[in-house]
Amino acid sequence: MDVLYFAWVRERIGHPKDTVDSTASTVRELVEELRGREERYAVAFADLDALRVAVDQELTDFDAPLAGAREVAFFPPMTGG
Amino acid sequence: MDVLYFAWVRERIGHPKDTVDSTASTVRELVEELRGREERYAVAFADLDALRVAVDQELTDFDAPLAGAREVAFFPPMTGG
Amino acid sequence: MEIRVQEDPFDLGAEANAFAARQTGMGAVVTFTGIVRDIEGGLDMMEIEHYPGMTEKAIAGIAGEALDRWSLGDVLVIHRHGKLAAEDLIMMVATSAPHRVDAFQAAEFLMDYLKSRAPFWKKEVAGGSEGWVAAKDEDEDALSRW
Amino acid sequence: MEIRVQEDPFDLGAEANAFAARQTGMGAVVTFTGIVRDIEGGLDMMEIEHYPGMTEKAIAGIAGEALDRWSLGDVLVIHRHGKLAAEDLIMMVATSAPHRVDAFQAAEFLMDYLKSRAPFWKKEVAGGSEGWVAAKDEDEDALSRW
Repeated sequence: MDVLYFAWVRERIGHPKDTVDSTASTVRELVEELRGREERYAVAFADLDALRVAVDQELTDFDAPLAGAREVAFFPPMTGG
Repeated sequence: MDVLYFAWVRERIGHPKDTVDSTASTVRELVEELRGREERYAVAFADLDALRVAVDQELTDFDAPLAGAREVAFFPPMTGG
Repeated sequence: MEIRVQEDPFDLGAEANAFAARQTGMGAVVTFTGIVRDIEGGLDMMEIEHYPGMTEKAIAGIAGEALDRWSLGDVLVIHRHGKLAAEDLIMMVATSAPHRVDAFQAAEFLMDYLKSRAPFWKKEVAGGSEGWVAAKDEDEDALSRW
Repeated sequence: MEIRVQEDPFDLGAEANAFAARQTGMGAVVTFTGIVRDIEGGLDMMEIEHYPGMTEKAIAGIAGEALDRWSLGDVLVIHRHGKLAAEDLIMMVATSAPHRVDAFQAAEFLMDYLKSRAPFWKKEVAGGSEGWVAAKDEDEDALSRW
Protein backbone atom coordinates (compact mmCIF):
# COMPACT_ATOMS: atom_id res chain seq x y z
CA MET A 1 0.00 0.00 0.00
CA ASP A 2 1.29 3.47 -0.91
CA VAL A 3 1.16 6.07 1.85
CA LEU A 4 1.49 9.65 0.61
CA TYR A 5 2.24 12.83 2.55
CA PHE A 6 1.56 16.41 1.50
CA ALA A 7 2.46 19.92 2.70
CA TRP A 8 3.88 20.06 6.25
CA VAL A 9 3.14 16.38 6.82
CA ARG A 10 5.52 15.60 3.94
CA GLU A 11 8.07 18.07 5.30
CA ARG A 12 7.99 16.63 8.84
CA ILE A 13 8.31 13.07 7.64
CA GLY A 14 10.99 14.09 5.17
CA HIS A 15 9.74 12.33 2.06
CA PRO A 16 6.53 12.25 0.01
CA LYS A 17 5.78 8.54 0.03
CA ASP A 18 6.21 5.24 1.82
CA THR A 19 5.28 1.85 0.53
CA VAL A 20 4.10 -0.10 3.57
CA ASP A 21 3.10 -3.67 4.22
CA SER A 22 0.42 -3.20 6.83
CA THR A 23 -2.15 -5.34 8.60
CA ALA A 24 -4.08 -2.26 9.79
CA SER A 25 -7.79 -2.62 9.22
CA THR A 26 -8.56 1.11 9.61
CA VAL A 27 -6.79 4.38 8.92
CA ARG A 28 -6.45 4.91 12.68
CA GLU A 29 -4.60 1.59 13.04
CA LEU A 30 -2.31 2.54 10.16
CA VAL A 31 -1.53 5.83 11.93
CA GLU A 32 -0.59 3.85 15.07
CA GLU A 33 1.80 1.72 13.04
CA LEU A 34 3.36 4.80 11.41
CA ARG A 35 3.73 6.58 14.76
CA GLY A 36 5.79 3.64 15.95
CA ARG A 37 8.27 3.91 13.07
CA GLU A 38 10.36 6.89 14.05
CA GLU A 39 10.18 10.07 16.07
CA ARG A 40 9.44 12.23 13.01
CA TYR A 41 6.37 10.12 12.23
CA ALA A 42 5.20 10.47 15.83
CA VAL A 43 5.62 14.24 15.47
CA ALA A 44 3.80 14.40 12.14
CA PHE A 45 0.89 12.34 13.48
CA ALA A 46 0.80 13.90 16.96
CA ASP A 47 -2.54 15.68 16.47
CA LEU A 48 -5.06 13.93 14.25
CA ASP A 49 -7.41 16.93 14.48
CA ALA A 50 -4.83 18.82 12.40
CA LEU A 51 -4.81 16.14 9.71
CA ARG A 52 -7.03 14.98 6.91
CA VAL A 53 -6.93 11.65 5.13
CA ALA A 54 -7.87 10.32 1.72
CA VAL A 55 -8.15 6.63 0.87
CA ASP A 56 -7.77 5.84 -2.81
CA GLN A 57 -8.02 9.56 -3.53
CA GLU A 58 -11.35 10.06 -1.76
CA LEU A 59 -11.56 12.18 1.39
CA THR A 60 -12.62 10.08 4.35
CA ASP A 61 -12.08 9.87 8.12
CA PHE A 62 -9.74 8.03 10.45
CA ASP A 63 -12.24 5.24 11.09
CA ALA A 64 -12.40 4.33 7.41
CA PRO A 65 -11.61 0.67 6.62
CA LEU A 66 -8.47 -0.09 4.65
CA ALA A 67 -9.56 -3.41 3.12
CA GLY A 68 -8.49 -3.32 -0.52
CA ALA A 69 -7.03 0.18 -0.29
CA ARG A 70 -4.08 0.85 -2.56
CA GLU A 71 -3.27 4.44 -1.63
CA VAL A 72 -3.66 6.37 1.62
CA ALA A 73 -2.74 10.06 1.82
CA PHE A 74 -2.26 12.28 4.87
CA PHE A 75 -2.23 16.05 4.74
CA PRO A 76 -3.29 19.20 6.60
CA PRO A 77 -6.66 20.90 5.96
CA MET A 78 -6.73 22.08 2.37
CA THR A 79 -6.22 25.70 1.39
CA GLY A 80 -7.16 25.93 -2.27
CA GLY A 81 -9.07 28.61 -4.12
CA MET B 1 -41.56 71.79 -15.86
CA ASP B 2 -40.51 69.00 -18.20
CA VAL B 3 -42.51 65.78 -18.03
CA LEU B 4 -40.78 62.77 -19.57
CA TYR B 5 -42.20 59.38 -20.57
CA PHE B 6 -40.33 56.15 -21.12
CA ALA B 7 -41.06 52.68 -22.54
CA TRP B 8 -44.77 51.89 -22.94
CA VAL B 9 -45.78 55.10 -21.18
CA ARG B 10 -44.03 57.02 -23.95
CA GLU B 11 -45.62 54.80 -26.60
CA ARG B 12 -49.16 55.21 -25.21
CA ILE B 13 -48.82 58.95 -24.93
CA GLY B 14 -47.20 59.17 -28.34
CA HIS B 15 -44.24 61.38 -27.54
CA PRO B 16 -41.32 61.41 -25.07
CA LYS B 17 -41.82 64.79 -23.43
CA ASP B 18 -44.26 67.52 -22.51
CA THR B 19 -43.41 70.90 -21.12
CA VAL B 20 -46.23 71.72 -18.71
CA ASP B 21 -47.19 74.75 -16.70
CA SER B 22 -48.67 73.12 -13.63
CA THR B 23 -49.90 74.20 -10.21
CA ALA B 24 -49.81 70.63 -8.90
CA SER B 25 -48.15 70.40 -5.49
CA THR B 26 -47.57 66.62 -5.64
CA VAL B 27 -46.87 64.04 -8.33
CA ARG B 28 -50.36 62.63 -7.76
CA GLU B 29 -51.94 66.02 -8.54
CA LEU B 30 -49.79 66.29 -11.69
CA VAL B 31 -51.05 62.87 -12.77
CA GLU B 32 -54.65 64.09 -12.29
CA GLU B 33 -53.96 67.10 -14.54
CA LEU B 34 -52.34 64.90 -17.19
CA ARG B 35 -55.23 62.40 -17.11
CA GLY B 36 -57.57 65.26 -17.96
CA ARG B 37 -55.63 66.23 -21.08
CA GLU B 38 -56.64 63.54 -23.56
CA GLU B 39 -57.83 59.96 -23.64
CA ARG B 40 -54.33 58.57 -24.31
CA TYR B 41 -53.05 60.22 -21.13
CA ALA B 42 -55.96 58.72 -19.19
CA VAL B 43 -55.04 55.31 -20.63
CA ALA B 44 -51.33 55.69 -19.88
CA PHE B 45 -52.04 56.74 -16.28
CA ALA B 46 -54.95 54.36 -15.67
CA ASP B 47 -53.09 52.18 -13.14
CA LEU B 48 -50.56 53.93 -10.95
CA ASP B 49 -49.44 50.59 -9.48
CA ALA B 50 -47.98 49.83 -12.91
CA LEU B 51 -46.00 53.08 -12.95
CA ARG B 52 -42.89 54.47 -11.34
CA VAL B 53 -41.92 58.12 -11.05
CA ALA B 54 -38.69 60.10 -10.77
CA VAL B 55 -38.53 63.77 -9.78
CA ASP B 56 -35.38 65.53 -10.91
CA GLN B 57 -33.91 62.13 -11.82
CA GLU B 58 -34.41 60.59 -8.39
CA LEU B 59 -36.84 57.72 -7.89
CA THR B 60 -39.67 58.73 -5.59
CA ASP B 61 -43.38 58.05 -5.01
CA PHE B 62 -46.66 59.64 -6.10
CA ASP B 63 -46.98 61.64 -2.89
CA ALA B 64 -43.69 63.44 -3.50
CA PRO B 65 -43.92 67.26 -3.52
CA LEU B 66 -43.22 69.10 -6.75
CA ALA B 67 -42.08 72.44 -5.29
CA GLY B 68 -39.01 73.48 -7.27
CA ALA B 69 -39.04 70.38 -9.47
CA ARG B 70 -37.75 70.89 -13.00
CA GLU B 71 -38.18 67.39 -14.42
CA VAL B 72 -40.70 64.65 -13.68
CA ALA B 73 -40.49 61.28 -15.44
CA PHE B 74 -43.04 58.47 -15.63
CA PHE B 75 -42.21 54.92 -16.66
CA PRO B 76 -42.99 51.26 -15.98
CA PRO B 77 -41.00 49.20 -13.45
CA MET B 78 -37.43 48.99 -14.65
CA THR B 79 -35.98 45.92 -16.31
CA GLY B 80 -32.24 46.47 -16.48
CA GLY B 81 -29.41 44.08 -15.89
CA MET C 1 -15.78 53.30 -9.40
CA GLU C 2 -16.18 53.16 -13.18
CA ILE C 3 -19.59 53.36 -14.87
CA ARG C 4 -20.22 53.26 -18.58
CA VAL C 5 -23.61 53.45 -20.28
CA GLN C 6 -23.07 52.93 -23.96
CA GLU C 7 -24.63 51.80 -27.22
CA ASP C 8 -21.46 50.07 -28.43
CA PRO C 9 -20.61 46.48 -27.62
CA PHE C 10 -17.96 45.82 -24.97
CA ASP C 11 -15.34 43.09 -24.71
CA LEU C 12 -15.91 41.08 -21.52
CA GLY C 13 -12.44 39.56 -21.58
CA ALA C 14 -10.61 42.82 -22.15
CA GLU C 15 -12.67 44.53 -19.43
CA ALA C 16 -12.12 41.68 -16.95
CA ASN C 17 -8.37 41.64 -17.58
CA ALA C 18 -8.04 45.42 -17.32
CA PHE C 19 -10.13 45.50 -14.15
CA ALA C 20 -8.14 42.69 -12.49
CA ALA C 21 -4.82 44.24 -13.56
CA ARG C 22 -5.52 47.59 -11.92
CA GLN C 23 -6.25 46.06 -8.50
CA THR C 24 -3.57 45.69 -5.81
CA GLY C 25 -3.95 43.51 -2.74
CA MET C 26 -7.35 42.21 -3.83
CA GLY C 27 -7.58 38.44 -3.48
CA ALA C 28 -10.91 38.16 -5.27
CA VAL C 29 -12.43 39.47 -8.49
CA VAL C 30 -16.02 38.61 -9.42
CA THR C 31 -17.65 39.41 -12.74
CA PHE C 32 -21.26 39.05 -13.79
CA THR C 33 -22.27 39.28 -17.43
CA GLY C 34 -25.86 39.55 -18.65
CA ILE C 35 -26.60 38.09 -22.08
CA VAL C 36 -29.65 38.44 -24.38
CA ARG C 37 -31.71 35.23 -24.26
CA ASP C 38 -33.98 34.16 -27.09
CA ILE C 39 -36.46 32.58 -24.71
CA GLU C 40 -39.38 31.84 -27.04
CA GLY C 41 -37.27 31.32 -30.15
CA GLY C 42 -37.34 33.72 -33.08
CA LEU C 43 -36.14 36.85 -31.30
CA ASP C 44 -35.30 39.42 -33.96
CA MET C 45 -34.01 42.07 -31.63
CA MET C 46 -33.91 43.33 -28.09
CA GLU C 47 -34.10 47.08 -27.75
CA ILE C 48 -33.03 48.69 -24.50
CA GLU C 49 -34.31 52.15 -23.68
CA HIS C 50 -32.83 54.19 -20.87
CA TYR C 51 -33.18 57.59 -19.23
CA PRO C 52 -30.14 59.62 -20.25
CA GLY C 53 -29.01 61.82 -17.41
CA MET C 54 -30.59 59.71 -14.70
CA THR C 55 -29.00 56.39 -15.68
CA GLU C 56 -25.38 57.09 -14.72
CA LYS C 57 -26.54 58.86 -11.57
CA ALA C 58 -28.71 55.92 -10.49
CA ILE C 59 -25.92 53.40 -11.15
CA ALA C 60 -23.39 55.56 -9.31
CA GLY C 61 -25.75 55.62 -6.32
CA ILE C 62 -26.04 51.83 -6.34
CA ALA C 63 -22.28 51.35 -6.76
CA GLY C 64 -21.59 53.87 -3.98
CA GLU C 65 -23.84 51.94 -1.64
CA ALA C 66 -21.97 48.71 -2.48
CA LEU C 67 -18.64 50.42 -1.69
CA ASP C 68 -20.08 51.58 1.65
CA ARG C 69 -21.46 48.19 2.62
CA TRP C 70 -18.59 45.89 1.76
CA SER C 71 -14.83 46.03 1.97
CA LEU C 72 -14.11 46.42 -1.75
CA GLY C 73 -11.27 47.53 -3.94
CA ASP C 74 -13.29 48.77 -6.88
CA VAL C 75 -16.54 48.43 -8.81
CA LEU C 76 -17.09 48.47 -12.57
CA VAL C 77 -20.50 48.64 -14.27
CA ILE C 78 -21.01 48.63 -18.05
CA HIS C 79 -24.57 48.64 -19.44
CA ARG C 80 -25.58 48.83 -23.07
CA HIS C 81 -28.67 50.44 -24.57
CA GLY C 82 -30.08 50.42 -28.09
CA LYS C 83 -30.54 47.42 -30.37
CA LEU C 84 -29.11 44.02 -29.39
CA ALA C 85 -29.41 40.52 -30.86
CA ALA C 86 -29.73 37.15 -29.11
CA GLU C 87 -26.46 36.13 -27.40
CA ASP C 88 -25.18 39.73 -27.34
CA LEU C 89 -23.74 40.87 -24.03
CA ILE C 90 -26.09 43.37 -22.38
CA MET C 91 -24.07 44.43 -19.39
CA MET C 92 -21.42 43.44 -16.90
CA VAL C 93 -20.35 44.25 -13.38
CA ALA C 94 -17.00 43.53 -11.79
CA THR C 95 -16.05 43.78 -8.13
CA SER C 96 -12.75 43.29 -6.34
CA ALA C 97 -12.18 42.68 -2.66
CA PRO C 98 -9.55 41.30 -0.30
CA HIS C 99 -11.93 38.39 0.45
CA ARG C 100 -14.26 36.42 -1.78
CA VAL C 101 -17.42 36.86 0.28
CA ASP C 102 -17.36 40.65 -0.14
CA ALA C 103 -16.72 40.45 -3.88
CA PHE C 104 -19.60 38.00 -4.36
CA GLN C 105 -22.05 39.83 -2.12
CA ALA C 106 -21.34 43.19 -3.72
CA ALA C 107 -21.75 41.77 -7.23
CA GLU C 108 -25.10 40.21 -6.31
CA PHE C 109 -26.23 43.43 -4.65
CA LEU C 110 -25.28 45.44 -7.74
CA MET C 111 -27.20 43.06 -9.99
CA ASP C 112 -30.30 43.05 -7.81
CA TYR C 113 -30.40 46.84 -7.77
CA LEU C 114 -29.48 47.34 -11.42
CA LYS C 115 -32.39 45.04 -12.35
CA SER C 116 -35.04 47.07 -10.55
CA ARG C 117 -33.63 50.50 -9.73
CA ALA C 118 -31.63 51.62 -12.76
CA PRO C 119 -33.77 53.23 -15.49
CA PHE C 120 -33.53 50.67 -18.29
CA TRP C 121 -36.44 49.05 -20.11
CA LYS C 122 -36.17 46.05 -22.40
CA LYS C 123 -38.35 45.49 -25.43
CA GLU C 124 -38.37 42.22 -27.37
CA VAL C 125 -39.11 42.18 -31.10
CA ALA C 126 -39.96 38.74 -32.47
CA GLY C 127 -41.83 37.67 -35.61
CA GLY C 128 -43.02 41.17 -36.38
CA SER C 129 -44.58 41.80 -32.98
CA GLU C 130 -42.99 43.54 -30.07
CA GLY C 131 -43.49 43.69 -26.34
CA TRP C 132 -41.96 45.27 -23.28
CA VAL C 133 -40.36 42.81 -20.89
CA ALA C 134 -42.41 42.80 -17.68
CA ALA C 135 -40.64 43.32 -14.36
CA LYS C 136 -40.68 40.17 -12.27
CA ASP C 137 -41.99 40.10 -8.72
CA GLU C 138 -38.98 37.96 -7.78
CA ASP C 139 -36.64 40.75 -8.89
CA GLU C 140 -38.42 43.24 -6.66
CA ASP C 141 -38.46 40.69 -3.83
CA ALA C 142 -34.72 40.11 -4.24
CA LEU C 143 -34.08 43.64 -2.89
CA SER C 144 -35.51 42.75 0.51
CA ARG C 145 -32.50 40.63 1.42
CA TRP C 146 -30.14 43.61 1.47
CA MET D 1 -17.67 20.76 -17.39
CA GLU D 2 -14.10 21.78 -18.01
CA ILE D 3 -11.39 21.38 -15.37
CA ARG D 4 -7.76 22.33 -15.74
CA VAL D 5 -5.07 21.94 -13.09
CA GLN D 6 -1.92 23.48 -14.44
CA GLU D 7 1.40 25.07 -13.58
CA ASP D 8 1.18 27.62 -16.40
CA PRO D 9 -0.53 30.99 -16.04
CA PHE D 10 -3.94 31.44 -17.63
CA ASP D 11 -5.55 34.45 -19.30
CA LEU D 12 -8.69 35.43 -17.39
CA GLY D 13 -10.04 37.54 -20.25
CA ALA D 14 -9.47 34.93 -22.93
CA GLU D 15 -11.02 32.23 -20.73
CA ALA D 16 -14.04 34.38 -19.84
CA ASN D 17 -14.65 35.30 -23.48
CA ALA D 18 -14.28 31.72 -24.69
CA PHE D 19 -16.54 30.43 -21.92
CA ALA D 20 -19.26 33.03 -22.61
CA ALA D 21 -19.04 32.48 -26.37
CA ARG D 22 -19.71 28.74 -26.15
CA GLN D 23 -22.94 29.18 -24.17
CA THR D 24 -26.36 29.34 -25.84
CA GLY D 25 -29.50 30.53 -24.11
CA MET D 26 -27.65 31.41 -20.91
CA GLY D 27 -28.62 34.84 -19.61
CA ALA D 28 -25.94 34.95 -16.93
CA VAL D 29 -22.21 34.25 -16.72
CA VAL D 30 -20.37 34.63 -13.42
CA THR D 31 -16.62 34.41 -13.00
CA PHE D 32 -14.55 34.33 -9.84
CA THR D 33 -10.80 34.87 -9.94
CA GLY D 34 -8.48 34.25 -6.99
CA ILE D 35 -5.33 36.37 -6.84
CA VAL D 36 -2.16 36.06 -4.71
CA ARG D 37 -2.20 38.69 -1.94
CA ASP D 38 0.93 40.01 -0.33
CA ILE D 39 -0.79 40.42 3.02
CA GLU D 40 2.17 41.14 5.32
CA GLY D 41 4.31 42.83 2.64
CA GLY D 42 7.49 41.30 1.33
CA LEU D 43 6.04 38.10 -0.13
CA ASP D 44 8.74 36.52 -2.28
CA MET D 45 6.67 33.65 -3.54
CA MET D 46 3.58 31.57 -3.01
CA GLU D 47 4.03 27.89 -3.71
CA ILE D 48 0.98 25.74 -4.25
CA GLU D 49 1.27 21.99 -3.71
CA HIS D 50 -1.43 19.62 -4.87
CA TYR D 51 -2.20 15.91 -5.00
CA PRO D 52 -1.84 14.85 -8.62
CA GLY D 53 -4.44 12.24 -9.48
CA MET D 54 -6.85 13.25 -6.76
CA THR D 55 -7.07 16.93 -7.63
CA GLU D 56 -8.97 16.71 -10.91
CA LYS D 57 -11.21 14.00 -9.45
CA ALA D 58 -12.07 16.09 -6.39
CA ILE D 59 -12.81 19.18 -8.50
CA ALA D 60 -14.93 17.14 -10.91
CA GLY D 61 -16.94 15.87 -7.95
CA ILE D 62 -17.55 19.41 -6.69
CA ALA D 63 -18.44 20.69 -10.18
CA GLY D 64 -20.76 17.71 -10.72
CA GLU D 65 -22.58 18.52 -7.50
CA ALA D 66 -23.01 22.15 -8.63
CA LEU D 67 -24.47 20.94 -11.95
CA ASP D 68 -26.91 18.71 -10.03
CA ARG D 69 -28.01 21.41 -7.61
CA TRP D 70 -28.57 24.37 -9.91
CA SER D 71 -29.92 24.91 -13.39
CA LEU D 72 -26.64 25.61 -15.15
CA GLY D 73 -25.30 25.66 -18.65
CA ASP D 74 -21.70 24.87 -17.88
CA VAL D 75 -18.92 25.08 -15.29
CA LEU D 76 -15.24 25.90 -15.81
CA VAL D 77 -12.54 25.53 -13.13
CA ILE D 78 -8.87 26.40 -13.66
CA HIS D 79 -6.44 26.08 -10.74
CA ARG D 80 -2.72 26.64 -10.82
CA HIS D 81 -0.03 24.93 -8.77
CA GLY D 82 3.70 25.58 -8.40
CA LYS D 83 5.38 28.92 -7.82
CA LEU D 84 3.38 32.16 -7.98
CA ALA D 85 4.17 35.79 -7.19
CA ALA D 86 2.02 38.48 -5.57
CA GLU D 87 -0.79 39.63 -7.89
CA ASP D 88 -0.59 36.45 -9.99
CA LEU D 89 -3.90 34.79 -10.74
CA ILE D 90 -4.21 31.54 -8.75
CA MET D 91 -7.45 30.16 -10.09
CA MET D 92 -10.79 30.95 -11.64
CA VAL D 93 -14.25 29.50 -11.90
CA ALA D 94 -16.92 30.39 -14.43
CA THR D 95 -20.58 29.39 -14.37
CA SER D 96 -23.38 30.02 -16.84
CA ALA D 97 -27.11 29.74 -16.22
CA PRO D 98 -30.39 30.95 -17.68
CA HIS D 99 -30.88 33.06 -14.53
CA ARG D 100 -28.43 35.05 -12.44
CA VAL D 101 -29.25 33.51 -9.08
CA ASP D 102 -28.18 30.04 -10.22
CA ALA D 103 -24.95 31.32 -11.76
CA PHE D 104 -24.05 33.23 -8.58
CA GLN D 105 -25.00 30.44 -6.17
CA ALA D 106 -23.10 27.81 -8.13
CA ALA D 107 -19.97 29.99 -8.32
CA GLU D 108 -20.05 30.59 -4.55
CA PHE D 109 -20.63 26.90 -3.88
CA LEU D 110 -17.69 25.97 -6.12
CA MET D 111 -15.43 28.44 -4.33
CA ASP D 112 -16.47 27.31 -0.85
CA TYR D 113 -15.77 23.67 -1.73
CA LEU D 114 -12.58 24.33 -3.70
CA LYS D 115 -11.22 26.18 -0.65
CA SER D 116 -11.66 23.30 1.76
CA ARG D 117 -12.22 20.10 -0.20
CA ALA D 118 -9.83 20.20 -3.17
CA PRO D 119 -6.31 18.97 -2.32
CA PHE D 120 -4.28 22.17 -2.63
CA TRP D 121 -1.95 23.61 0.01
CA LYS D 122 -0.48 27.09 -0.09
CA LYS D 123 2.93 27.99 1.28
CA GLU D 124 4.12 31.59 1.61
CA VAL D 125 7.79 32.44 1.31
CA ALA D 126 8.71 35.91 2.63
CA GLY D 127 12.01 37.35 3.78
CA GLY D 128 13.78 34.02 3.82
CA SER D 129 11.22 32.24 5.99
CA GLU D 130 8.35 30.15 4.81
CA GLY D 131 5.07 28.96 6.25
CA TRP D 132 2.04 26.96 5.24
CA VAL D 133 -1.16 28.98 5.03
CA ALA D 134 -3.50 27.78 7.78
CA ALA D 135 -7.03 26.77 6.89
CA LYS D 136 -9.56 29.22 8.30
CA ASP D 137 -12.46 28.13 10.49
CA GLU D 138 -14.67 30.48 8.50
CA ASP D 139 -13.88 28.56 5.32
CA GLU D 140 -14.91 25.29 6.92
CA ASP D 141 -18.01 26.97 8.37
CA ALA D 142 -18.94 28.33 4.93
CA LEU D 143 -19.72 24.78 3.80
CA SER D 144 -22.59 24.47 6.26
CA ARG D 145 -24.79 26.81 4.25
CA TRP D 146 -25.04 24.41 1.31
